[in-house]
This record gives sequence, C-alpha cells and structure tokens, in this order.
Amino acid sequence: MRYLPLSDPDRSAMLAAIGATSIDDLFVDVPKEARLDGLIEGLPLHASELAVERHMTALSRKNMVAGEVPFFLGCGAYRHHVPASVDHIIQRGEFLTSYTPYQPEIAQGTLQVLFEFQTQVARLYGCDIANASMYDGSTACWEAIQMAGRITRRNRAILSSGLHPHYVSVARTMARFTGDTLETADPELDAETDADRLIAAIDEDTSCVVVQYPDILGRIADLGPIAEAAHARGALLVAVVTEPVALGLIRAPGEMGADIVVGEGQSIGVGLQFGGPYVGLFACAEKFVRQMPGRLAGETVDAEGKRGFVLTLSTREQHIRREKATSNICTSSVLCALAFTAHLTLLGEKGLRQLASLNHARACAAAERLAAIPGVSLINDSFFNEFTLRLPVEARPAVHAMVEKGVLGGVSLGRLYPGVKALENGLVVAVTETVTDEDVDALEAALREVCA
Amino acid sequence: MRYLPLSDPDRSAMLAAIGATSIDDLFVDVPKEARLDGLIEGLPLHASELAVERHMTALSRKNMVAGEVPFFLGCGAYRHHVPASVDHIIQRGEFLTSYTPYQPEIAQGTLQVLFEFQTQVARLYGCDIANASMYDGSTACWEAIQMAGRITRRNRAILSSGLHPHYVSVARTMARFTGDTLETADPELDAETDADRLIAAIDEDTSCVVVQYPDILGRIADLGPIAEAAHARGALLVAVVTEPVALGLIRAPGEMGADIVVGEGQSIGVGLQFGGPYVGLFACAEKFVRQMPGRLAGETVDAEGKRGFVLTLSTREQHIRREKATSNICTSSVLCALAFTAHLTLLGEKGLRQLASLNHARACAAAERLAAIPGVSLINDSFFNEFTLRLPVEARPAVHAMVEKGVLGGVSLGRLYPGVKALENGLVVAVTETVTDEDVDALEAALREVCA
Amino acid sequence: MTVNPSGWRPAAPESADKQAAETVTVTGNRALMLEEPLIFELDRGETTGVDLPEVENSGARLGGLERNRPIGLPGLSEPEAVRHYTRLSRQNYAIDLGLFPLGSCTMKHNPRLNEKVARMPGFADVHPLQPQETVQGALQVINELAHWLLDLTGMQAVAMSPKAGAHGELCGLLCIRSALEARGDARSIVLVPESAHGTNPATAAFAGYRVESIPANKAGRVDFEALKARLREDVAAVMITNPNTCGLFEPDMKAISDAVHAAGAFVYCDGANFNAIVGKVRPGDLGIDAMHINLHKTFSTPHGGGGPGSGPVVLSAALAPFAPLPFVEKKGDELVLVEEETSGEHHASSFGRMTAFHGQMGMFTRALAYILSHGADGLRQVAEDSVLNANYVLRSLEDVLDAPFAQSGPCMHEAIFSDRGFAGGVSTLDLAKALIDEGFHPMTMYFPLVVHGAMLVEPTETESKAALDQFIAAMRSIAARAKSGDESLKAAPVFAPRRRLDETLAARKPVLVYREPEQAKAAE
Amino acid sequence: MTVNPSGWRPAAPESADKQAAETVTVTGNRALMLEEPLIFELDRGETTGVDLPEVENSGARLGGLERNRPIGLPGLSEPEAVRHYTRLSRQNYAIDLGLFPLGSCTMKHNPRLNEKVARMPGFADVHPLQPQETVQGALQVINELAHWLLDLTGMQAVAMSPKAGAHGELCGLLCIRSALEARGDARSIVLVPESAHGTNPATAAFAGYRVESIPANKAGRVDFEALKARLREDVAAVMITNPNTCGLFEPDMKAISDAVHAAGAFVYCDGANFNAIVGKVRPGDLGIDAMHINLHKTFSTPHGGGGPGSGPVVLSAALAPFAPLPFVEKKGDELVLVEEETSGEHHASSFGRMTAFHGQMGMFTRALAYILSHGADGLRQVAEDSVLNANYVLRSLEDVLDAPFAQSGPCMHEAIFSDRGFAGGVSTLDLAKALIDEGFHPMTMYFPLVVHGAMLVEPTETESKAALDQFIAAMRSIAARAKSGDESLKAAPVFAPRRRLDETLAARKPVLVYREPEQAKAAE
Ligand SMILES: Cc1ncc(COP(=O)(O)O)c(C=O)c1O
Ligand SMILES: Cc1ncc(COP(=O)(O)O)c(C=O)c1O
Repeated sequence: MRYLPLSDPDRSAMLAAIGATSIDDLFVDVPKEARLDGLIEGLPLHASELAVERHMTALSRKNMVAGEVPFFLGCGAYRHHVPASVDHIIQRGEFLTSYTPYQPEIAQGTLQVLFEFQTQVARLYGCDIANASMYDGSTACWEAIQMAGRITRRNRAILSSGLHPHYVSVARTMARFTGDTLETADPELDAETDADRLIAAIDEDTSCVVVQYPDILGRIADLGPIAEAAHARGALLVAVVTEPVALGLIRAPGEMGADIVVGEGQSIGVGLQFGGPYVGLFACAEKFVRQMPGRLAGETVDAEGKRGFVLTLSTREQHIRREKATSNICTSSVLCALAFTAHLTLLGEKGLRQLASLNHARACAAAERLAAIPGVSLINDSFFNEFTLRLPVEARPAVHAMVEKGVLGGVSLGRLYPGVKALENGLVVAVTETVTDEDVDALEAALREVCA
Repeated sequence: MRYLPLSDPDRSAMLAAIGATSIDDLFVDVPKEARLDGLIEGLPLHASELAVERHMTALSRKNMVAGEVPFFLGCGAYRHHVPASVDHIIQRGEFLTSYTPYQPEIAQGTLQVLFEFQTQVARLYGCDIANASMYDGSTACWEAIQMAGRITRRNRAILSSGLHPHYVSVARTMARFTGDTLETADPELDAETDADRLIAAIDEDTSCVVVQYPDILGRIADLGPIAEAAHARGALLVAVVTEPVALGLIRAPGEMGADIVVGEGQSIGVGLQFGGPYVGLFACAEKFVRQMPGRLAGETVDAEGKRGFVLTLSTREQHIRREKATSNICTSSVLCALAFTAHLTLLGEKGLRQLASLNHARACAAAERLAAIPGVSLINDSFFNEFTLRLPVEARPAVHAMVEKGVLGGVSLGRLYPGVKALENGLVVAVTETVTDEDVDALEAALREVCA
Repeated sequence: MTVNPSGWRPAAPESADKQAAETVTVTGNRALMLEEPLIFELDRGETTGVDLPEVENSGARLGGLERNRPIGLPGLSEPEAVRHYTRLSRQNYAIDLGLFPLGSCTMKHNPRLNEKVARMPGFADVHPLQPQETVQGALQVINELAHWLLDLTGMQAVAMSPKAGAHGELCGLLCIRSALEARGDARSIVLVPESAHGTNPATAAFAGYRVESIPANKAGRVDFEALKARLREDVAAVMITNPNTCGLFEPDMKAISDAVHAAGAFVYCDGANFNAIVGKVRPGDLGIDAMHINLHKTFSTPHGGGGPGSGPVVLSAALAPFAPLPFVEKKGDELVLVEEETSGEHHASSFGRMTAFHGQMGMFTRALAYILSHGADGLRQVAEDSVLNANYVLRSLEDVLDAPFAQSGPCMHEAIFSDRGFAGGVSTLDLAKALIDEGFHPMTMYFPLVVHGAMLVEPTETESKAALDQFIAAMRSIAARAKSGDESLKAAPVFAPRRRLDETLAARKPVLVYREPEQAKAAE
Repeated sequence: MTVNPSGWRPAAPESADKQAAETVTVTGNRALMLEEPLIFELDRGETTGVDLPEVENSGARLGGLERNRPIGLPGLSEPEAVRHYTRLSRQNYAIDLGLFPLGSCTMKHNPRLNEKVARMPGFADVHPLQPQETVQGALQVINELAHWLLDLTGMQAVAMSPKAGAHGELCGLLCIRSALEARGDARSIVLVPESAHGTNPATAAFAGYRVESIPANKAGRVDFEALKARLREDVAAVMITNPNTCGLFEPDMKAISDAVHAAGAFVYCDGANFNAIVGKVRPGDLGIDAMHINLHKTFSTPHGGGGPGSGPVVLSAALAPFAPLPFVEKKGDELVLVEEETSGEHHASSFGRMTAFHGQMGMFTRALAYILSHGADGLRQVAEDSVLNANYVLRSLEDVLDAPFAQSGPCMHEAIFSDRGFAGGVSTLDLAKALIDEGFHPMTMYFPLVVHGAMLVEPTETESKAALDQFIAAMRSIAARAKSGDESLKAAPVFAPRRRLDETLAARKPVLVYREPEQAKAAE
C-alpha cells in the first residue's frame, strides 16, 4: 500500500520492541464484541493510482464544465480567471501540508501571509481590522450577527431582503436555537432595494441590520442612510459582500459606516469547486476586536528583536476560553485565504480596478442586449457584474431548456426562492471577464428561443 | 506587462543613476542602421494570461489525446502511468528554476538527485557507472559510437538492423561529417534478429557493434555471443535500450557483456510530449570514465567533513577542454532525469518488476488475440510489451483507417522505413499497463475491419 | 538510516558554527534562509502582475457609488509575487519536510493524486447552482463518499455539508436538540469531559446549551460513576471523544451510551481520532448517536496551514430525520440534491441549512480518492499502523519521560507524556522548542488539560520506522537535558527563521494590520 | 524596501549566533535545514510507492532472457519519496528564491502559465509518431513559434529540432559544411574568439573541423584586423557571439560578416545572449548565416537544474536548403511534418536528422506561451529592461570593483568585473561564496577567459530595482572586504547547507555511484 511506509519486517520488529505478540494486543481496550476481526463487508480493496484516477475522471466527465460552455451563473459564486501562479503557490508543500501556525518560529510563512491577508481584507472592506478567515460568507454572516448581539447585548436582527437566501437560511437555522429574533423578507423584482423598510424596522431592541452589497439581484444601494439610522438607535450595520471584485469599482462598506463587514472571498483566487471550499472574510472596527471570532495574526518581535508574527488574542478562542469563546471555530480556511491574498497581490490596486471595470463594462453590454429581447426586461437601475432579468416565462424551466442548447444561462430565482410566485420569472445573470462576445451571442439566441 | 517588475519611475530613476538620458543611450554600440526604432511589423502585442491560455487550449484541442482513445503506439516512446507525486516534485521551484549545479554549496539538492540517478541507471543497465543524462536516446547513441571510436581508435561501427531507424539516421548524419564508416541494414519481418550478420561483419577496424534490446520490432536477443565476438576482435558492444521498463523482467545488457549501454529514459517518469523533452541514459564500465561525455556528479566532503556532492571530472568537458572535450554537450536533461529517478524510486525493485510483468502479460494476451485475426500474423517469437504484426494489407493506410474509427492502433513500418516494400505490411503494436481490455477489443475490431 | 545521515560527527563548537557566529550579512539573509519584507513594503504604486485592458466605464451603472478614494492595495509583478510566496513558504515546517507529531491533529501524508483529482475541470470548474442534470458526477462523488462513511462507521445517515470538525459538532448537537424538541423535551445541559477539545464546550454553548464537565479517572478515561451520577433529565447530550484526547480508547463506551440513552439523552462522539480505529471498530456498534469525521485528519485532505477542512457527521436512526439540508438522494438512476424547496416533501423535520451551497466538494473529491486508494484493507492497516507507531514511541520513551497512563496498557494512535521530572524550571515548551532545532515539529503541548505539561505525540501511520527512530533519539537526548535542568533549552530554537517570539507583546499592543510608517506614527 | 527587511540591526556575535554555535543537534538537522540520506540508505528491501498486482508471467515470451539476479533498486513509499525530494529541493538555490545573476545563462522568471500549458493533455499526452491528421495542433505550435523566431531575427528559415544551444551550434555548422560541400569547397578551419563559450570550439571539433582562435581587442571585442588577416580559403566559418560573452555588442558585426562572406566563409552567431537585443536588433540585418536561440534562456523555458533546453537555429537563404529533418511545412490549410520519406521530393539537400522525433515540443509550448504573453512590445521591453538592469549594476559597482570595459561605454545585458585590487589572496571564488551567505546565487566566475578573475553579472529583466539595490549593497560590502584582504571571506559560505566542497578529492578518487558499505569496502 503505497501510502504506508512500514514493511512487515518493520512491523514485527516494532511489535517485539513494544513487547506485543500481535497488533491485537494493542487494541485490548476495545471490547471484543466491538472489534471487527475481518474486513468490512462489501467494500472494495486498495487500488492503484491509475485505477483511482480512471474512476474519478469518469465521474468528473459527468459534469458540465463551466469553462467549456457559455456560462453566466453567479449568486454568491463567481467565475473569474485565476493566474496559474496562484495554484502553484498554494501547492507549495510548506503551505499545503502545514498545520495552523501554533509554533510561530517555524510557521512565519503562514503567519506573515495571514497578516498580509488581514490587511488586504481590512482595506478592501474599508475597516480597521480583519481576521484570518472563516469557513465561508454564509457562516461569517451568522457570526457577525452573533457578534453584534454580544456588542449591543440585543438579539433582534433585521435582514435585508437582498441578502443571499442561503445566508438567510443559515441565520434562520441558528437563530432558532440561540433564541435570536430575525426580521426577514423576500426581495421584490424591482429596481428599489428595501433600505426604507430596513430603516423603518430598526428599534431599541435591534442588534444589527444586515445588508448585502451588491445584493442578491445585483442592485447597489448606498449604505450610508442605513448606517446612520442604525447608529441612531444604538444598532450596528453589518454589510455582506459576496462579490469582492465589485469593491474595485464601488465604495467600501466600511467607508459608508458599516461596523462589521463580512463576505465571501471565493471570487478572488479560489475558483468555483461546486460550492466549496471557499473562504469567509470578516472585518470590523478595531474597538470590537475582543468580540471577534476566528484566528488573528499579529506582529511582534523575537528574542533577537527581529520582527515576526504570531497568532494572538486567543483568549477569545475555544482552545482557551472553551464555552465562553466568541465562536467554536477552529480550522478555518487558510489555504483559500492564501489563494485570495496571492491573487489580490498579483492584481494590486491597479489590476483590481481594471478587472472590476472590465467586468462592469461587459455586464453593461450584455444587459443591454438581453433586455432588448422581446418580453425580457432588466429590473436593475444599478449593478456591477450581475443583474436580474424578468422573463416572459418561468425562469427555472427556461434555465433547463437553455442547458439543452449547451448554455448555462444564469440562476433562476425559482431555484433560490422555491414557491415564491412573484419571483418565478426572475433570472439572475452574471457576466465576468471570462465571458466572450460569442458567449453572449449564444445566451441571447438561447434566451430568445425559450422566451418565444 | 506582468513579468516585468520595473515601473516607469524605476526606469527613469535608474537611467538617471546611470547617467543616461534615454534607453537608446545604452544601445549606442548597435550601429544606427541595425537598430529598430519601432516594433517589428505584423506581430501581435502583449496579451493577458486568459487570452494566451485560450489560444493554447484551442491548439491543444486539435490533437488526438493518447489517454482518450485506445492507444498502442511505441517504437521508442511509451505511454506509462506516471504517479502524480512525480509531477509535483519536478514542479518544486528549487528544482524547476535552478541552473546546472555550478555552486555545490547551494545545489546539493540537484547534485544528490543526480548521484542517485547515476546509480540507478548504472544498476538498471548492469554497468559500473552512468552519467547525469544526455539529450535523448538517439543522441546518446551517437555519443556512444564516438566514445567507442576514441577508446578503440577505430572508426567503423556496425549497426544492428534492429536499431531504431531514427537512431540510425542520426548516426548516419553525423558519420558523414566525422568520416566514420557505418554498416547498416533494414530489418526483416522475421523472428530472427541479425546477430549472425553482426558477428560476421566484425573485423579489426570495427570500433563497436550497436544493438538495440529489445529491438525496433520488439524482438529480444541474447547479447552475450555478440559481446564475445566483438571483444575477441577488440571491438566494443554498445547496447541501446529504448524501453527501460523491460529491464524489470529481462537481463541487463551490462550483464551480457555490453561495454557501453545507452538509451531513452522517457518511459519512466517523463511522458510522451510529442517526442520531447526526453532524457538520454548513458552508462559504461568504470575504466572508460575519462572518455565519457556529459556531466558527472561525484561524492566528496565539505570543509567540516560532511558528505556532499559536486560535478566532477569536468576536464572531459567543453567548458574546460574546449575543442578537446569528449562532447560539446552542456545543458542536458536534468529535470527529466529527476522525473525518471523519482518515478523509479517510487517503483523500486518490486514495483518495476510488477510493472514489467504487467506489461508483458497484457502484451502476450493482446498479441494472441490480434494474431488470431484472419490474415494477420505475429512475427515475434520473443517480445516484452511491443510486437510486430504482418498484416494482409499495407500497414500505413491501415493505421489511418483505424484513426477514422477513433483508434491509435500502432506504428506502421511504412512510416519508419518509407519506400521499403518488404516492410510495408508491418505494424508495431505496444501494449502497456495503461491499455484496458476494452482498448484491445477496440483495436481488434478495427484491425479486423481494415484487414478484411 | 543512521540518526545523523550526513555521516559526520557533531562539530565541536570551535569549528564551523563559530565562524557562522562571527559572520553578519548586510541583507540579513543566511544563504538559503531568506528574509522577506511585507507586500506593502515591496509595493511601488501602480505595479500589477496581470495584463488587463484599461476600459472606460463611461456608461457606468453603479448607482452613483463609484469609489472616491484608493483602496491601498499593493501590487507585485508575477516574478516578485512568486518569489515572495516561495520565500515565505520556506519559513514553514510541513509534513512534506518531516515528522509532524501534533497530537489530535493527525498530520499524515497528503497524496498528490488527490490534488490532481480535485483539479479536474469536471470538479474544480463547476458552479454550485448549475442545474442538477449538469452535475450528476459531482453528486455521485458526494453519494459514494457518504456510503463509505456509513459503512466504515456503521451508522444510519450522514450530513455532508459541515465545513470542519467544530461545524460538525454543531450539526450533531442541532440534530440532538431538534430530536429532543420534536418529543417536546427541552433539555439545557451538555456534559463534556475535562479532557475534551475546546471546540466541544464552545460548540455546546454556540448551540445554546449550558456546559458541565465530567471528571476523568486515574486511567485517563471518563469517570463513568461520576457521569452516571450526573445523568439527570436536564441533560440533553454527553460529548465524548473516543479514542479520547489522551490517546486512549474508552472501554466503557457502550455502557456509557446505554446509560445516556436510559436517561433520555444522546451521545455525541467527537470523531477527530477516528484514524486509530477506522476499519477496526464501527462507532455505530458502540451506541453513539452522532459523530463528526474530520476529512482533513483521518482522510488526509491537506490541512493547508489552518483549513479548509470538512466535517461530515454520521447519525443514528434516532437523529437521521433531523439532518440538515441540502443532501443527496437517489431517485431511480438519477441523483437529486434536496434543497429548501423540496424539504417539505422529503425532509419535514430537517433542522435546516448550515452553510451556503452544499459543503466542501474540493475535500470530498480528495477524501474519496484517498479512500478508494486504500480500500477496506488499506484503511484497516492505517488504523493498525497508526496505533503501532504510537505505541512504539510510547515504549521507546517511557523510561526517560513520565508517561502517566503507560501502566494501564497500550495507547491508541497517540502517546502522552507529562513534564514530571523536568529540573531547573525547564518546561514542556522548552522541550518542544528544542525539537524544532532537531528538525521536527513539536507535539501538541499542554493539551489535554488533565495531564500536567502534557506532550501529546501522534506520529500517524505515514511515518517510517527510520523517521520514528530518529525522532526517538532526539527526544531521548532532549529529555535527558530537561531532567538535568539544562539551561540552554530555554534559548531554543536557535536555528529556526525566528527565535522565540514575544506573544505577550503581541497581545498587549495588538498590531493586526500593516500601517505605512507615517500612519503608524500618527496612530500612536 | 530596506536592504535588511527584518528591520533588525545585525546581531552582535555574542548574541543569537553564539548560542547557535554552541548548539549541536543529534540529528544533524538545524531546524528547517534538514539532512537527507540517499535513497539507498533509506531502502528497506521490498518497499514500493505504487500499488500494482503481482502477475504471473507463466507463458513468458522473453526469449529465455528472464532476469536471474536483482537489479538493486531502492524503493520508497510515497510519503517517504515526497519527503526525500522535498527536503533535497530545499538545499537548492533557484530563481524562485532570489536574484540568480549567472552571466551568459539568462536566469529569468519562469511563468507558471507556461507549465500549465505544457501539461495540457493535447500537448503532454500525444505520441510523436501519431498519424499527422491527429497532431495538427502540435504542428501548429511548432509553426507559430517558427514564425515568431523568423520575424524576431529577420532570417529565412529555422531548424526547430536541436535540443539545446550546443546542439543548435552543431546544426548550424553542419548546414555550413553541407553548403560548402555542395559547392565542392571543402574547408577545414573554424575561427572562434578566445572569449567564446566552450561549446563553440567543442562543437566545431564535433562537426569535424579544426579550431583556431581569434584574439580580443582592448575593448573586449573581436580584433577585426586579426580576424581579417586570418580569413583565408581554408576557413569554413567564423563563430561569433553577439552580444558577446563580455556582455558587449560587436559594433563591427556587419563588416565582419561582409569580410567573412567575401572570403567565401560563413558567419555563425552564438545567440545565447539574444535576450539583450530581442525586438531591438534583427541578427539577419547583421549578415549572419546561422544562429541558435536558447529557448531556455531568452524565451524562459525553465532551466530545470541543467536542462532540458531547446536550441532552434535560424538560417540565412544560403543555408536554408540544408536544414535538418524533420520540419513542418504548410500544404493548403494542412500542416505536414516532412520526414525522411519525403525528403526526396521536398528537401533533397537536407543534411539529415539530428535527433529522434521532432524536437523539444514541451519547450515549444512554453516558449510560445511566453512569446504570446509578451508580444512584440513586451519582448522589446525585455531587451531594454535587461540592458537597463545590467548597466545599473555596472555603474553602481564600478567604483568598488574593477570593470575592465566600463570606460568603453555601456554594456548590454551583462556587467563584467575583474578581481583587480583584491588583497591578501582573496579571489573571485571567495567573493562568490560570500554572496551565497548574503542570500544570492553567485555570478558566473572565471568566464570569459579574457578577463582576469572574471565576474559576469546578468541580472535579467525580471529583477526589480529593490532586488538590484539589495544585491548592490551586498556586493559593495563584500568588495570592500575583498580589497582589505579580509581572511574571513575564505571561510564563506558559512550558512549554506554545506561549506566549501573538496573538488580535488572528488576528481582524484571519483565516487560516481553509491555502493553499499560492504561493496565499498570490498572495492577498496
Ligand atoms: C479532538 C478534536 N475535536 C475537534 C476538533 C475541531 O476540528 P476542526 O478544527 O476541524 O474544527 C479538533 C481539531 O483540532 C480536535 O483535535
Ligand atoms: C554563450 C553560450 N553559448 C552556448 C551555450 C550552450 O547552450 P546550451 O547549454 O543550451 O547547450 C551557452 C549556455 O551555457 C552559452 O552561455
């Protein structure tokens, strides 16, 4: 077995050294009746690399590959071009096969990367500080709501109808058990976001208002007024960003008064991967640092006075504080954070701006062409690289029909909001730099047919 | 431009530091009339990674991929499964982006790898020593002939008709200029190799006899008698191995008396790559070391007495001996040698034996089935993983016809020996561990049809 | 293999290292140990490592929210970026470099085949919201992996979406709480052994429970009597780690489960240590109700410096109905991903969704490739070799280090030692740092809390006897120094990229982001 | 970026390094600097890192030549193998780690995109003897690259099959010899400048020519007068490197070509230094007849520790007909690979085949991706930046190091220095070894032969100003020590995995293969 270095002579020699006569002597603590003497029935035996690769290749070929067809899906996961060097970097064994940096003297690589990552995230979000990553955007969102609760000592959160429905579901699931109250609503196929509803709903029990920017339909609303209204009542504004590339072009939530900004980092460096692993970004004002969940890398000096980095403020964390910890998170998403920071370093201020502009320009062009299809209308006044179309037909079957034509034409709101009649005809279309003019031609043609 | 770190401000600052007013000041030595003031006409400008990747992907899709069809080609390049870890290892930046190890204190990685490689090659070939790699098997073969000439001070070489025709062509090309005489002949579609012809042809002017093992038709002949005959007349035996995996099962040329053993290392670790880069293996008896071409890594100690490795005996080489060097080779094929040694280390004695047995077993099974096709006959009495069929029709069109059916069915002797009528119906079929039963079914069906 | 492969006798201080001591480089580099600045210090304004066109967003439709100030992101050309991260990587220790005996973390070899598989376009370049007919292969991966996990654990159902072990613990407790609520029996307490990993109590609290701890007995196991005494009707669940965090199997596990069930509560098993028993014992046979499996431990998905991981949770029949969404179901020869929409029909009692999308697909493909490579026979061998390696270490060191539970019999996949007998104020930390100089990653220190100055050594099955022998030789030498109160241990490590770092300073004046010198000044 | 990025003042000897000096590890490791045995020392007999079935070769058809004794190949499990090579890799310096100013070698950044492209199945998994209709994409790669090379050099034809620079030199000389023979004019002499790279004379001899050398003038260029004087009818060719190995452009190149042609001979240009002029000068405009291009230099295919490389040769109209087989030709909209068979029709005068198959495809794909990424504008910028970087180094060091040709004007892509002024027996070698401690790969030493104790520095265009400034600071400090005769330089390097190695011993008692201790004994 290729992954097992011990040879049979090794095993015998070691058993002898231990003073055991057989391996079973080492399993004496397992009650006889619980011990399996033989192999588990019905499972295959070990296989060669060639055989395993063949099997996995066969499975992979049963999926339609985004890069091989006209592709327009978004809604929380975006397809961007990731430079080849990013994948090379994350495959360095010293990054790939190391553990959480508990021994800083031999983990400066990971620790400096995390310190750089935290700084990039904080600046991108317009906040003072950021942590070293969470599982993903949806879990980071719930952690932010919890954190707002700890800070305000209130437990009523108001969620924007523009918040990704999966994020809402996660919050709803958790709130049931923590006893938090959540105000939620479904979005409307309308250019207007629900800023007014949110502002109206804020009261003295409100811990936070949670707003996605740009929102699930691609709309971009000013967070300033919401922040003011929240602050006026001692509540916090939690902003959620599912497409960080947008921040190359539009204002950072922190600049507009958001107290906690969380989001999904997937679209920079990570890739689609059928939904995971992704990387949660988490930033806030410095004054809230002790209420923050997750790891934090901090600067210090070593015994010779050389600059170095360590994991710090761990008195917030489960391994020190146990049931009093700010979160139960342990393993987070450091390798994806590395991919994110490496890609963002390659982009830099200039590259991110260019990438964002390119995305927006392509999206604008595509929106115009698609909205020109008879019966199809664009609901957005504003958007970045994703917008919502109202079709003359139900969008969900339309998407399946387009698959028949080899086009992955977008995400139907029917998939995201099952059973919500008012949203049934909504199709969310994302257009990134990876979309070619030919792709848009194909989508337009397909959409015309299914709408005809 | 993503690969160029200098910014325009950098450039100006540096020009100023140099005391130049413009970059052209630094090209003054180039006569005005030879200097291009502008860009070369008709060439595209720089492109994004995405654009380049798209273009190259489009080109790659125009090729039929060996792994995606029933595949039976060999004749000097073999398709074996290479463990994924091998590719990971050769992509370590410290191996991939380092130079020839001229500074041993910071090149012990490459040097130890080469020392291990030399030892593995020497043992595999049954020789005392081996060098640190040549370009490929065909150039190594000519270098061996030259070396034999230097050792024997004779210049008549006898080449077996079983030697790969490309290797023969290379030798013929070079001999024209060095004034060496070569005795060559085309093979015959016959179970017998030309051992007798070779032995008969050896005389007092003969520097060496060159025999491929297994030969171009897949036949395996005992080298002992040829070695004896050669030695009896003061000539050397040069053995050529194009499929090193065979040596897991059959006797090493060195054991049978070969003085110099050279060959192609591609089939262990390297992959097909449309013919290059590959890696030339070169081994011989220790007494000939000073006549050897190429780099040699040797063991020594450092100033503290620690074991270390260096490039040694460089007085043989061009950078020291210039026109008196044993060869003009400089850059050879070290990264491919790394792939070879890493794969061979993963195989080990046991794995290589198993791999060779598996190849032979599959080849035997396939040979039987194909020889059973009406009008088709197997010429080999002996073979390893490659054998030659005599078809009832010309093999070359047959191969093209099989492509129509999506089968890469082998190498026609018509491709290798254009215009040689007697070989026209010969088809060389290689069967490795990567060939499935379904592949053999497909080949058999296709061959039946084209032979019908 | 000799302990000292370079075949050279330890150099006397006056030689080599003396000269090193007297050499100071202007770059701060030491040959291949290279100092690397921060990207912010390398930045030169508009540099970028990509080639993108400058497009004019004339007709911008950004709702008037165009950025009005720079972000402050540094940019590097590709050569600088590749060098930056490569240099940094070289300051890390990793499994690829050597033994990484971090107890409880199962740092085993990560096969590169799995990396290759995870990158197949059919897995890596697929969107989670693609229509299901276009992702049947992906759903099949989830389904095949799920079946392996069920067969290996002997449980009834598995929730695949949890993103790591702690997330899996949460999933398990939420199933338990849902089951209790379903029978109208709200309970408020979760019992957790003192020796439990921090995520156990933290998760219980996160799920809205109060935590009470159960003591351990002399033999390092759960004190069954104390546990039974506490099993009143306010107890919702007992969280037990088995094999436990002392690397010992809980022999009373089945009896404990029965007692817990008799008290109307549920048994959550922390499966982080499943590596010791995979293929040898089915947790389902021990009466547990829920257990998470860290794919990034037992099933070798790379730890990546702190994730991503994956924590599927296997469930008993009693908890199966409450499993979270989404999950994969076979309908004829088609696989369906059951999401919110259909939960009504299929899964009325599911407690809901724990994460966006469907879980850590990239970890599923790796884990499945790993499992298929080992097969049923290989996985059983994994457990046996990991236990053999740990016991070999235990018996090779028990004469020089205090092994509190060594008398009570063999250990499982981890050997635990205490700092008893260390002299002159030498601590577990000092020993750990000295191991760094010897070329090893230290073991887990000061965990579990039930052992004083605990050193928890988990070699895993992917270490050769030669590697263990070298580790043992190093440990014996350091242990001897620790017992003789050798002061110099306090200076360790001396060969690492950094000497010991000042963690107090880091926590007292937290510097969590880089600030350009000017700003930093201003900030003070 | 500060020269010393860790922001720490050089430690006084009594501190840190003192303790390091007094610390000795039993493993011989020093934290992340790990000693690694040979695979033969790690071997334990039947271990393997693959899982293959044991098949019985009952009906073996091996001609009775079954192996009758073991080969003696060590085998490692995958974890051991990955660790072995990873540890060894860490004992190497590389471009990915830092500045690699090895003059004449053009060690520039190797983009990872090119590695990805070369691994596309359509390129990596294609057999060289597949029917041509199944490899049109591969032939198109060769064709597109060929066109770029022709446009960039202004030449008439290109031979793609040579496997490295030296092989390309051979190709060029064989074309020349064929052309001469074709006109019945056998000539026996090839003239080569003293400063030429060793492969030039070696290749001339390999091609059956006698070599005579041409002196250099004070300005480091070919002595044109001496050359003209020697241009008699026995001269077949003159091999000139331009820019030459002193990093200088040959201003008389065109005149030299004319003179050589007038004498009935041909001009071979060694194009190893093409990086300095790509996009700025077309060698074709200088009258040369043949030039090889090292794709592994100018066009960035990774050097890989000593190859593989690729050395296409561009040819003038006079030599084009003699180009080797095979080559790619366009027939309608189909590409054909012209091999032996068809040479009759197409290429009667080809001198034949130089290698099996068709050349270094894996290098072609990388080079083409590199060229397309840069484009015509980027490549010109490459030349300008490489020359700018070299001149920046030259002018920043000429006050502390003797730069023999600095007066005669700017250099091209390389700056050359001599050891003039070094005191106390300090040598170029000592300076080079001290650079290792500073974290840089040394420059090319003692080449070209025309400069005493030559130090040939080629930074390449992929180095940032910050990297150059740090290199310059290190060089200035070492140069000062060299001139003051600082003895300690002779001890350098002190921080590398190994101190200076005994090359004399290695050559006196060559140990080229491992022998098990027993055998080794026996051998003595
Ligand atoms: C015993 C134990 N339980 C739970 C966990 C938490 O798992 P994760 O880090 O994947 O959240 C760990 C891992 O550190 C562990 O060792
Ligand atoms: C000037 C010069 N000519 C020729 C060569 C030989 O090229 P290669 O090593 O690719 O054979 C080199 C490379 O070392 C060189 O620097």
